[in-house]
Amino acid sequence: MSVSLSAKQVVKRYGGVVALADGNLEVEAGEVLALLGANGSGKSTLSKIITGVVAPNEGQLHLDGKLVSFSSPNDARKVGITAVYQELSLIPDMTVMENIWLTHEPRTLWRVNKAAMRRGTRDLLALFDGTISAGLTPDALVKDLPPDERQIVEICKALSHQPRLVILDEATASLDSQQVQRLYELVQDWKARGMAIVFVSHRMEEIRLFADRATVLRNGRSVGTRDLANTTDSELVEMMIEGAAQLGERTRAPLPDDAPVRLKVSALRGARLRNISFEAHDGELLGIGGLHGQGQSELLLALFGAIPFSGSVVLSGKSVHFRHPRQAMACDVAFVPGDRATEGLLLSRSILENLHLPSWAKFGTPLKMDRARADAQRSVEELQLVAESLDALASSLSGGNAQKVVIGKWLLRSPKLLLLNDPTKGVDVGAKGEFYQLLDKLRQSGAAIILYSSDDDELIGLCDRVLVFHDGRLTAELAGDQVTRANLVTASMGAHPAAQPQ
Amino acid sequence: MTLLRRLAQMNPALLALLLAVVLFFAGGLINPNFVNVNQAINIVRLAAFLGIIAAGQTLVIISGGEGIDLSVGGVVTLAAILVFRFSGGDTLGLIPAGALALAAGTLIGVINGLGVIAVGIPPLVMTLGMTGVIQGTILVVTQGQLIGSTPPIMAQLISQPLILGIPGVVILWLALGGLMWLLLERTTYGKQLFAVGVNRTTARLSGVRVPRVVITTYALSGFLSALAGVMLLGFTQTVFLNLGGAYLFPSIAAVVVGGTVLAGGKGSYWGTMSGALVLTLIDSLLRAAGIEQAYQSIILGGILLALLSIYGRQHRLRQ
Amino acid sequence: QIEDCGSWTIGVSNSFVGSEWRTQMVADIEQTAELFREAGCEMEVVVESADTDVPGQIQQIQNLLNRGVDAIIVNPGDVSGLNSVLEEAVEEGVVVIAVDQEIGAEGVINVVINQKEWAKISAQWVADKLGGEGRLILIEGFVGHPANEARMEGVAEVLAEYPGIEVVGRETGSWDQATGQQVASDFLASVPDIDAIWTQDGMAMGALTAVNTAELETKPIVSGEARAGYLTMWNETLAANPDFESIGVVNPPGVGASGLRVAMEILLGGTPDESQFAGPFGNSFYVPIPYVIDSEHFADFYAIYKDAPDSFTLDGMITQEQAASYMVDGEPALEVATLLPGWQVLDEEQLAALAELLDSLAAEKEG
Amino acid sequence: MLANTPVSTDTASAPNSVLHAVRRFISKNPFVVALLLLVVTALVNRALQDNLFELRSLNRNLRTFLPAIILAVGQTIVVIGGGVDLSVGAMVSMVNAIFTVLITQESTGLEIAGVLLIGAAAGIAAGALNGFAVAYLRLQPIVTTYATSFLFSGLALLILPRPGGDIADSLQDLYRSTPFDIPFSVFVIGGLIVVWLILRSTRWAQFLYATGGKPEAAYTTGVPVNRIRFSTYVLCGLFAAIAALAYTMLTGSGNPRSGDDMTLATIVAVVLGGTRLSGGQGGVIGTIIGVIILRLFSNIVSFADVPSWWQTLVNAVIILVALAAPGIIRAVQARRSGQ
Ligand SMILES: Nc1ncnc2c1ncn2[C@@H]1O[C@H](COP(=O)(O)OP(=O)(O)OP(=O)(O)O)[C@@H](O)[C@H]1O
Ligand SMILES: Nc1ncnc2c1ncn2[C@@H]1O[C@H](COP(=O)(O)OP(=O)(O)OP(=O)(O)O)[C@@H](O)[C@H]1O
Ligand SMILES: [Mg+2]
Ligand SMILES: [Mg+2]
Repeated sequence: MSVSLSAKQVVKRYGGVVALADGNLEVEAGEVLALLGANGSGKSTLSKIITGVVAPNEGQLHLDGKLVSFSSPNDARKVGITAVYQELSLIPDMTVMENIWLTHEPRTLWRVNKAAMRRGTRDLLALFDGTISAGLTPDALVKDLPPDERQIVEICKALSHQPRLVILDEATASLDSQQVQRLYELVQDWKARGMAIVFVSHRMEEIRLFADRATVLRNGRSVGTRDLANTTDSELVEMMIEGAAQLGERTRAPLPDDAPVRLKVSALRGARLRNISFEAHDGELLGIGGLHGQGQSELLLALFGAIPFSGSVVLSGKSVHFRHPRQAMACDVAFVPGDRATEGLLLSRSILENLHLPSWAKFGTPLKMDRARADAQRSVEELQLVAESLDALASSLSGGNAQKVVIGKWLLRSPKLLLLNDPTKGVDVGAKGEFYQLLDKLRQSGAAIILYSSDDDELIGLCDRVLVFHDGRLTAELAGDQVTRANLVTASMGAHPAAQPQ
Repeated sequence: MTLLRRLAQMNPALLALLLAVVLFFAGGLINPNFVNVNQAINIVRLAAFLGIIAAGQTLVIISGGEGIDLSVGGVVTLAAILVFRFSGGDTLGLIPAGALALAAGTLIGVINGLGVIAVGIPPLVMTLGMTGVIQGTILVVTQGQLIGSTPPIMAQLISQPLILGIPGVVILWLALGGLMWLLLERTTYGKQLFAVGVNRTTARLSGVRVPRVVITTYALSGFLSALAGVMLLGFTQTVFLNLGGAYLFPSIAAVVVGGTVLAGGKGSYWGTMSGALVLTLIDSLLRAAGIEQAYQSIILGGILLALLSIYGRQHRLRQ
Repeated sequence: QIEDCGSWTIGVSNSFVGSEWRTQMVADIEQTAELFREAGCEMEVVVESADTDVPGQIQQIQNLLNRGVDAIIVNPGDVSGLNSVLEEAVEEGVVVIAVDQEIGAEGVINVVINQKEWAKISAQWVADKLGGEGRLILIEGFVGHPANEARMEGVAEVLAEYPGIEVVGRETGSWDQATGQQVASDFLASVPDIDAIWTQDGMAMGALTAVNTAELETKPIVSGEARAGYLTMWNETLAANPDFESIGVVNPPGVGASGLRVAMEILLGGTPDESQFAGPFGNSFYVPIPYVIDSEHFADFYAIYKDAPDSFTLDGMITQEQAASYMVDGEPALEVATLLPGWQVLDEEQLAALAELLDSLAAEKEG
Repeated sequence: MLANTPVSTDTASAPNSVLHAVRRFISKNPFVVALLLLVVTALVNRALQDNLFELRSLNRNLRTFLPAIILAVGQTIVVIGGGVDLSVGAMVSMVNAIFTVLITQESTGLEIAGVLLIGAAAGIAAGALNGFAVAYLRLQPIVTTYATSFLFSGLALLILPRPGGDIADSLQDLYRSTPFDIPFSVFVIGGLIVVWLILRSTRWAQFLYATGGKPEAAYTTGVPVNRIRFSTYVLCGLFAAIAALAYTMLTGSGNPRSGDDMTLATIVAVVLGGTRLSGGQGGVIGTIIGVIILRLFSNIVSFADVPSWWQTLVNAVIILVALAAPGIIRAVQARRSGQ
């Protein structure tokens, strides 16, 4: 099994938007090529063109030296090219095994051979043994799975085609560190067997761990390919984002000891949550860590009034029990959800409407649209949002810019308590930097921020304190110097780290 | 082909309006007498009833979640019957009777909304079932004999020329158009309605009380259908058990021809108004052409298909 | 005459409820059954009445059979689709009377008015009013519906005699008033110089509303209908235009009750007189068209019906004697009172006046 | 209320495993709820009507249900695939018109077979037009099929301008027959179920559920989404033709409006049978049960001696309650598990 693929001068336009202006990439059997680029630089578009999902306007694909053109995903798959898509390609109402074997079901005569399918699925899932829950069985419905396990199903689905070339488009975005580690081991194995892998990610350590070379896209153009071994992070970032060097360092003001308590949670219980108690202070950035799906999202949803819970919540000195996000909003609480496409955005509405969705009421009746536009414009500038205009649809934004809209709509309300559910998932380095600065600004204005992140570095670099979750419980509260990678990993496994909080 | 492409990218409401004007003058080719002021006024008047009935339908369809209101026909009939029965045939009686009709329509809408959002019945079957309930209730209450009379003022206000030879209903329709625009584009409710139509999870997590918006929408649909029923009474002067039935599916078609997407979250009432005009014109044109019933039906189907192909298309899977 | 009437279960099958005409038909049957009870019969009437399609009506009839009815009065929703189930009923010894719609099922007897003759009366009136010259619009019911086809055949027969009458527009008004009104106002706006509109049933009221609201120099003649609402509108139109003329030919919902009387004659031992059979299938008793309201008698009828609900159809049904006259021996088996048309909406005084008016009309006809 | 968020609550916790298994079973066999409802309905009906389960009543009932059952089966397939077909009734009218015009009392077996092929071809062609418009022209199903229903009604009226006709008695007799003391319609319904079970086990069914469940993902996976959508409408057209055949055999005649009133009832039956209108889930067996339930409701109304003025209302209310039942049960369950 040997393969080589090259894409040359690929162009894709959506109406007036140029998603890809000059996409180039070469990948060989037995190597992992990282595809890097800021949000909206065209990584996913190029991936989809290579797998036949999107039709390019111009450009060529060469497979093993021969010019090829795919008119459907099937064409690409027939010659051994497949992908793990960023937006996943799973059918929620079908079972895990049905999803994995869709279009190449094992059959006897006309019948789909369920037994063979189940066996094949078990074999694939076994690759991730130890990192997945007992709920992930061949007969589970995909809609019942948490995001990380869906991601794993998507990976198994790609594998089931026994591809020669696989593109992993942010396949690690929803995975926890253990799962990423397992994927790494698998990729090593694939490499050894002569597979070619294209790896898309925004996490630099992962990129260095997985990949050998990196091709960088900027504004839809390939700006170069580098050997990772002799290229520094800042060089790569500079390639991705012009003027990245000036992004500057974050400055973290220390939390004053007498910061008033903004939020006090005691004995909170609910879906997946068991007896959670903690405090958050004004101006504090409180991190939440742990493996995926240990109750972190549920905690944030409960605090925002989106799911039912029991227990006591005291906000700004008042005891509250939110039963609808609206009530939380009235108390200046804001929530940035984890999945922007399905929870954060109105994809087919304009940026303007997305930004003001929580706040229309303050523009009176009839709505004062001039004021709304001016406010939104200011917010767009503040966020450095790259968009055609305020009237552009949210669906036309790249992942990072879309995330800015999701955050922007809450910043417009100047929240006193900001809940963030993995907000930088799939956000590029540049945008992350800007985002961190925003958080700092908010803290300085006295807001309390609770941040759940699947990226340990983010927790370490940003947070004053970190609460670690395991199986719906708080297993550790790490403060200041205790916030280390070792402690985070230990606590996330359910064990108490050596250093106990006071 | 490029012309079609160009057309497809136009604002659907404008496109439908343009089409209506073209159709009207095309009518002159089929029948030279077709193009005159009288006929123009007549068509706008007929379109007004369809357009008013389609107003609630527009809101419900925008609200998404497979939203559709098949009970509009029943509500129209019920409202007309209530006014006919309780107005006592005079102007003063119109006010309480009209209020009763509007209240009944709103109540039915609220029940529809509750069924859809609280009980989770698909809107198509919920509102279809409700139609049966309304019809059954009318039968039980009236026992088939529709007693009452129409206040004369309604004929004057609605079907007869009000100013400059323009019938009152047309003026009312235009006013409704303005109000609907305000409602959809310049109120918090309107913005939330679109949000609910696009993505209910996002809407909820942005503080929108989704059930409330949905129920309000069905209630408004009931209210507007009842209003249409009152207007229709001014047109027909009397009531009968099947009064509103004929308007049901045309009201949906008018919404769609006007560019509102059945999947929800996108649309306008201007579009629906143009759609109502287009459908009424096609109807009148076929009539003017004097074609046999069977062929009329075939041609109508063909024209509708052609209209939908120009701009009723959904995005393709391969991009 | 018989001593003991006995005990009977009568089934009624109606497949369409969205029409006042049908509801009145059912009410007439139930009221007539009451008269039979007063005459000493034990009688149960089982009504199956719902909006349904042909299989649904077949189910209605099967349910009636499953309940062991003695006779079925059916208003068929289809001209032949019910034949086999009704033939099955006949084989089981059930007396089956089809009303309103003639069908050809073996052993079934139709009790109907002659739709063609019914239409000819108003068509003839229009032709006379036009003096044989003019531009005519036809607004018909459902194309393809047997009653509509029969009526339009009658119209065509009349018009064949008047080459000077030009049909300048023909369109379905779907047998409903609002559509009739739309169609008429469309014609009035787009077809110049219309002299007359011939239409039928509920659509007439729509057509007249359209004519009254249209801005026209000379208003066309409109063939009317025999519903109370139309009489009211006729009266209003007269107030504005004393020369207004119209006609209403009664298509009686009481035909169902007439069917019940015929069914009872048969159940009580009568044998249908086949020599009186008429119609396309040779199994119809044509009951008389009760009366015609023309300009001459308008005031009399209006005086009686002016307070009736608009939706009330002027009615009529046969007496037990008339029902018996369709039998071989011709004598009623039972003395059963006559139900006056209008019993639902008229008070006693009005009913008496109506009886008198109908008598004088009948006398006029004879004389 | 947060039904759409991927936050899964308690999917596999131990104490709920029995409940969970039940839920899983119901979600895989959505007709179980309908089946329960059928049992209740049939028992109520039996209490009111002694002879309900006698062969003769059974035969009479089922054969009148059969056209609606077959038609609703076709509708189900379209709905699972993510569409809806409002032209099914008009297709029945059209094919019924064809059968009535071409089959007479004198028709030989061979002629009849030929006509059946013509009818099937007409149904398939009509379905193909729908499928083409929805799948390839990408038009919205509800309005598209509403538009084509005018086409098919017009054709029906053209083929058979007035109702009537009298088809071969042999067909009518076959339809009424009870071979081995089992009503003919039971064989047909059994056949439908067998055909469905066979279809269900094919790759096509996987594609069907994927297409209805999430078309973008299905497309990305390589499912020929357009072809599948097209095929659902073609199959629906074929089933409409078969329904028209059953209708013709039942009534022995034709009517250019015969199917007009059948359309909306098929959708109610599909929902009652546990198939979700938004697609990607459900099945044919539930729909068959759904039609029978609907028809038994009207039987109950009739045998319960509901006064004629009340029949429409009572029937409509029963249907609404039946439609609401699963939702109410779900709400009650949710409340209970919430405590
Ligand atoms: N279907 C579409 N219609 C219009 N524009 C699109 C569409 N898909 C992508 N784009 C645009 O193309 C550009 C490239 O998007 P793409 O998703 O390839 O970026 P990306 O590099 O994968 O970004 P991210 O890191 O955020 O995933 C973006 O500007 C995006 O707005
Ligand atoms: N993903 C997309 N984003 C933006 N515009 C699109 C997209 N897909 C299609 N269009 C535009 O929509 C219009 C019609 O689309 P399309 O090319 O799919 O038609 P088609 O199916 O080829 O038409 P036909 O079959 O009639 O030739 C064109 O103007 C096309 O550019
Ligand atoms: Mg991407
Ligand atoms: Mg094409």
